[in-house]
Amino acid sequence: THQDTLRYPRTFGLGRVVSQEEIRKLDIDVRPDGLGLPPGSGQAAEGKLLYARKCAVCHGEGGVGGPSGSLVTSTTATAPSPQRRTEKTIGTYWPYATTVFDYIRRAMPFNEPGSLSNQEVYQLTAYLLHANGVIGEQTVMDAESLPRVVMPARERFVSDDRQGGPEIK
Amino acid sequence: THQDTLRYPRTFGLGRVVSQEEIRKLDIDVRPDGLGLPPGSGQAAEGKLLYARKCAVCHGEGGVGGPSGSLVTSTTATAPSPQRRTEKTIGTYWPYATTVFDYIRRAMPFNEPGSLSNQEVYQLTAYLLHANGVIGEQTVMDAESLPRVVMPARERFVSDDRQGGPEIK
Amino acid sequence: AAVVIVQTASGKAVQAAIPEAKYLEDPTKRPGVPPGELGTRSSFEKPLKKISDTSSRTPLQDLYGIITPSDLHYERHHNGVPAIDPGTYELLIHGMVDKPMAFSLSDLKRFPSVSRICFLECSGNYRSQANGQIAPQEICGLTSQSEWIGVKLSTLFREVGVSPKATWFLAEGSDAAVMTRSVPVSKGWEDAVIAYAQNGEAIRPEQGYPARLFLPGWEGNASVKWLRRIELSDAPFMTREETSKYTEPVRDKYRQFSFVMDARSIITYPAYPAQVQKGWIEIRGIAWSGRGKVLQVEVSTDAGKTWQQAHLQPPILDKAHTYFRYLWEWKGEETEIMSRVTDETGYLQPTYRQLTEARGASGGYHFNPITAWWIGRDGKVLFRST
Amino acid sequence: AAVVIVQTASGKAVQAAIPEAKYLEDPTKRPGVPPGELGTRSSFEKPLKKISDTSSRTPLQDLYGIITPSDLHYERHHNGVPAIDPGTYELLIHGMVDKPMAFSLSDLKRFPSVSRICFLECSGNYRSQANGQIAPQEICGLTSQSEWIGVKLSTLFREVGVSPKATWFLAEGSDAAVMTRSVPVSKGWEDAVIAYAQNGEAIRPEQGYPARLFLPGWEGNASVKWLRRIELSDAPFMTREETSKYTEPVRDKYRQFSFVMDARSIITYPAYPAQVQKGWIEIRGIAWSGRGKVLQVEVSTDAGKTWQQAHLQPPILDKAHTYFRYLWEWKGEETEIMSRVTDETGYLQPTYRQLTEARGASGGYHFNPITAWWIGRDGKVLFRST
Ligand code: HEC
Ligand code: HEC
Ligand SMILES: [Ca+2]
Ligand SMILES: [Ca+2]
Ligand SMILES: [Ca+2]
Ligand SMILES: [Ca+2]
Ligand SMILES: [Ca+2]
Ligand SMILES: [Ca+2]
Ligand SMILES: [Co+2]
Ligand SMILES: [Co+2]
Repeated sequence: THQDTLRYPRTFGLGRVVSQEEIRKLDIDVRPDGLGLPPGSGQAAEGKLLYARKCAVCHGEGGVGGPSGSLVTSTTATAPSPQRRTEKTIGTYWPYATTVFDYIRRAMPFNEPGSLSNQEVYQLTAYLLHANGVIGEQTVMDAESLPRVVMPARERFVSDDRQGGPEIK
Repeated sequence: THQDTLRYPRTFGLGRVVSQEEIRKLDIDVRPDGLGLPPGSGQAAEGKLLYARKCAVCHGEGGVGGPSGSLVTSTTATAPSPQRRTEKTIGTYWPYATTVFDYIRRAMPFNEPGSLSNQEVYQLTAYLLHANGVIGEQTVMDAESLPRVVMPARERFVSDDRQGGPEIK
Repeated sequence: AAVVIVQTASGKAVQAAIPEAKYLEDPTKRPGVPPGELGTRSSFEKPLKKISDTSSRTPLQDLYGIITPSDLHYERHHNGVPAIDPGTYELLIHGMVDKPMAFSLSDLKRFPSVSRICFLECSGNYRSQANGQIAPQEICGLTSQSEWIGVKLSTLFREVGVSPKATWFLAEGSDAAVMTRSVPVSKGWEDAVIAYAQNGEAIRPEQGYPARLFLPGWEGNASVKWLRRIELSDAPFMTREETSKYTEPVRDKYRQFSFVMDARSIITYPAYPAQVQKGWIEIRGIAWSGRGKVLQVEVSTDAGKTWQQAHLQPPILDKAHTYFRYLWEWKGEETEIMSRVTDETGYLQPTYRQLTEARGASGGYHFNPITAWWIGRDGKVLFRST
Repeated sequence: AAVVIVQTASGKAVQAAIPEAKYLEDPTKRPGVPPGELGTRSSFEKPLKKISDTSSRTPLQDLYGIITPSDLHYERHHNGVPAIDPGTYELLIHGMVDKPMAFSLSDLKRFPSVSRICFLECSGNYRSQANGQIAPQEICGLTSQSEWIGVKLSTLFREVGVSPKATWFLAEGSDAAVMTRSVPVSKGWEDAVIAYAQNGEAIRPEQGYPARLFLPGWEGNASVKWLRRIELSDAPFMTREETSKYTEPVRDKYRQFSFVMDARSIITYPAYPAQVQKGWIEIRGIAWSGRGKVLQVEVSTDAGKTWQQAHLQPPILDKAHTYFRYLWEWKGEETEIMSRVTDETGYLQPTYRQLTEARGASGGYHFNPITAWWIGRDGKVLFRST
């Protein structure tokens, strides 16, 4: 198959070049360094209202419990409600705050993905970070501040270093 | 995979031994030497009537023409009816007369396979061999005589002797 | 008509209410269809076999790679597909054996098994058309490839104690044609399989459910489907299929028992009815031989004047369709492209002219000529005989 | 309920009038179903995936050989199967490239192609059950194998001019989860494929129609389905899937980007819910490794005290399910049978205990322990942890 690549022309002349404007429409990802964060900002109080309206039905009141699992670290983990994944909440298992923004914007609410405005996503992000005890109630989340939030779980994440061979790891 | 076979036990103890009586029910084939031919006999005249009733609709009146192709060598091959495979009839292309019996018994009539009695099959075989000019009108076809019929095409059949390699043959 | 976009049974309820246009507009904005017990084919894809009264042909021009989806495997049968109850099914082996025996389907499955990816081809697999408007499916769509799984016939031969004097066996189906073929016992000892599975699951009804004979590399008809009986013998039975049919005129003789499928290749892209554009084209196709592995495939883009090596896509398996590819820059000139295979015995796929000259016949079974595709200045692709 | 024996659409008219019992009685006495445009599955065979809200599992215990029928390929998705119009579909490649470009499906198909038979496995592929009543499908049915065909991602990388400084790329799907994963660029240059075909035909909707990323040997989730966008970057994106999910606790750490699937094997016969009889049993199963080829599979029939070499069924392909078989005479004693694979890097599949000790965790992603089958005196087969 190497031989094939060697015979390849410089270009096959297929596909089309796309403009930055076109790219912008699809380019919704956010990196830990903040690349990709849109304008806008939000605080926990605004997010709390939104959360109660759009999220609590699946993720529980205050982010604890709910059929789709907790999002918030809970000290009442022994409560009888179906609190799936209480040990793996944003507060205990998420290494980057930017991921909260990125994921909510692309995938939530589950039944209406892609329906939130950037402003709403900032608000919900602020709410969930605050509820998890990561930021203060008044802290404003925006393209500047969000990448600077240090998450509790961050230091526990390591990259796989296995290379095959006999070792069980 | 050889290694497997070496480790095989003498028997796997699967399957069941069957009696000759059971075998007889399925063992319907007929070999060129007559092995497998059942008791019974037939002549062309009887077969002619049967043929008209059960076969002519598909293979044409007298075995020529018909939607499923001629069975009888025809001197009127240029007739306008759809005479498919006129060049490959029983008279010109079949090397063994026993095959006529075997095939009709197992597969014809096409819409009611397996419905003919052995007697009927002998009669139809006699009719088709006679119509193709291979046997006389009065010749009786039975387990003795049928294997002795020498077919015109017999000498033209050769076994494939190709073994691979560059030759185009 | 609106395209049906509901893709799994369990998803029907979910999606039925949503108008199609809305749905296709932005699939990221609406939950999709939940997981199902059986996957589906996209409603935008409709690969179909081409049927006649007695056969259906694999749409080679629509396929990629070497596995044929089981529901697109070609069919050739002589009085339809029978329905057979696997619970009462038995395979009888008798004749020149120590112990005539019957094996149930579950017996067959309990024996040591074997699996191989292998083509199956009908020996009647060639057609042409004067106006060139003929697709690979119609030219030679009576070939398909599956992974076949079953018990080696040799394992059953040991079990029943086949006589050393047995030289042929009769294989008989339980279809309405009660299909029968005589097969040399040597093939039974060598690599014949009683196959009960195909591409992972039970053999499909059209391919012989619940069990069939499978003779690697040999003409499809001899791999008797819906197998009910094997009789060991010291002579061939001269059934109608191996005398009146599946024999071919060669000069003044009729050639019989020409079991092995000769090497063949065909370019499946570009091919009629595709229309190509100027620029780089990856010529793709399949090549195979009943005599072993494909050694090489050559492609000509100048009507057979010069030939170049095509790339063979691994795995290159014994008696198996092998995928080949050749990168070509088409500058828009009228030309003919074609492929020819060489198998590991050194056999080189002949032209139509070479074949008809060698046999003194212009068709019949086991006809495997090089097929050419004429390409017009407008990119139209038409079949051309060689 | 009467079994439906009508087996092809076109045959319905033919057979509908015949009472079933009559039909099955002697299939040689009545014409069968004529050829059809699409083949059928026998009405006696009902292999099904086992579904949950977010997945469906391949019925490994019902299958033979190495190819998974496409409609039995496991599913795992995060918000359902989207419906995508192949006519408007485009794959965008941008970020650290010379020329951001979009490729239509027909563009992708026109590039040089590549094909390989390869497993795809979800990294969450392990479950156990205390009472032992759990079939291979439920234990590790989140693995399947297909022939995948597409264009090498490296070919597209050359076309857009990927910057030498790019180290990661984001792959994004157009499902309702807008699934995203970060993948090292080196994998893109090495063997990543943008696949548009599976087992001969277009990829099925459940597997990413019309095109998906395919990363040979890597955890299924990273092979993003319904791929719409690739962004080249100099850092990973740390998406939710590669942080909150698809990471596993290892002692006091969370292991991330553990892409490669460790070697695993499982005996698929005999396995719960089968019941065996005394005598010869062919132990069968599949073994594979994301790190290369299967080197050997060993089988123990005495609860792990001694191990014997199983036979590997060719072809033994790179990063592919490999079928193994071991012939065993069961004399009726209570015992445990199990298999363990060694891959070509020398990695030997661990026991459950070894794994939990090494990781300090009793589950999580990438959990590939040896699974044992306890066999009772009555022939009952139950799962046992190792
Ligand atoms: C209809 C149910 C539903 C609603 C409403 C919903 N979610 Fe979710 N959410 C889910 C499900 C199901 C998942 C898991 C998805 C998966 O794993 O693929 C999830 C996952 C998440 C996660 C990731 C959890 C983790 O630990 O990985 C976050 C964060 C989240 N939702 C936030 C929200 C927010 C914010 C809202 C409201 C704007 C919301 N969800 C509304 C069902 C819902
Ligand atoms: C309903 C249509 C039909 C009827 C009725 C019918 N046949 Fe046929 N016959 C066929 C077809 C179709 C074939 C070809 C089958 C095949 O090739 O598999 C055939 C083939 C044959 C052949 C083999 C021809 C060859 O050259 O190979 C013989 C002999 C034959 N029929 C004899 C008979 C006889 C005798 C009867 C009456 C008892 C009969 N047929 C009734 C349709 C019919
Ligand atoms: Ca284009
Ligand atoms: Ca971006
Ligand atoms: Ca038995
Ligand atoms: Ca006999
Ligand atoms: Ca056939
Ligand atoms: Ca997956
Ligand atoms: Co032949
Ligand atoms: Co992982």
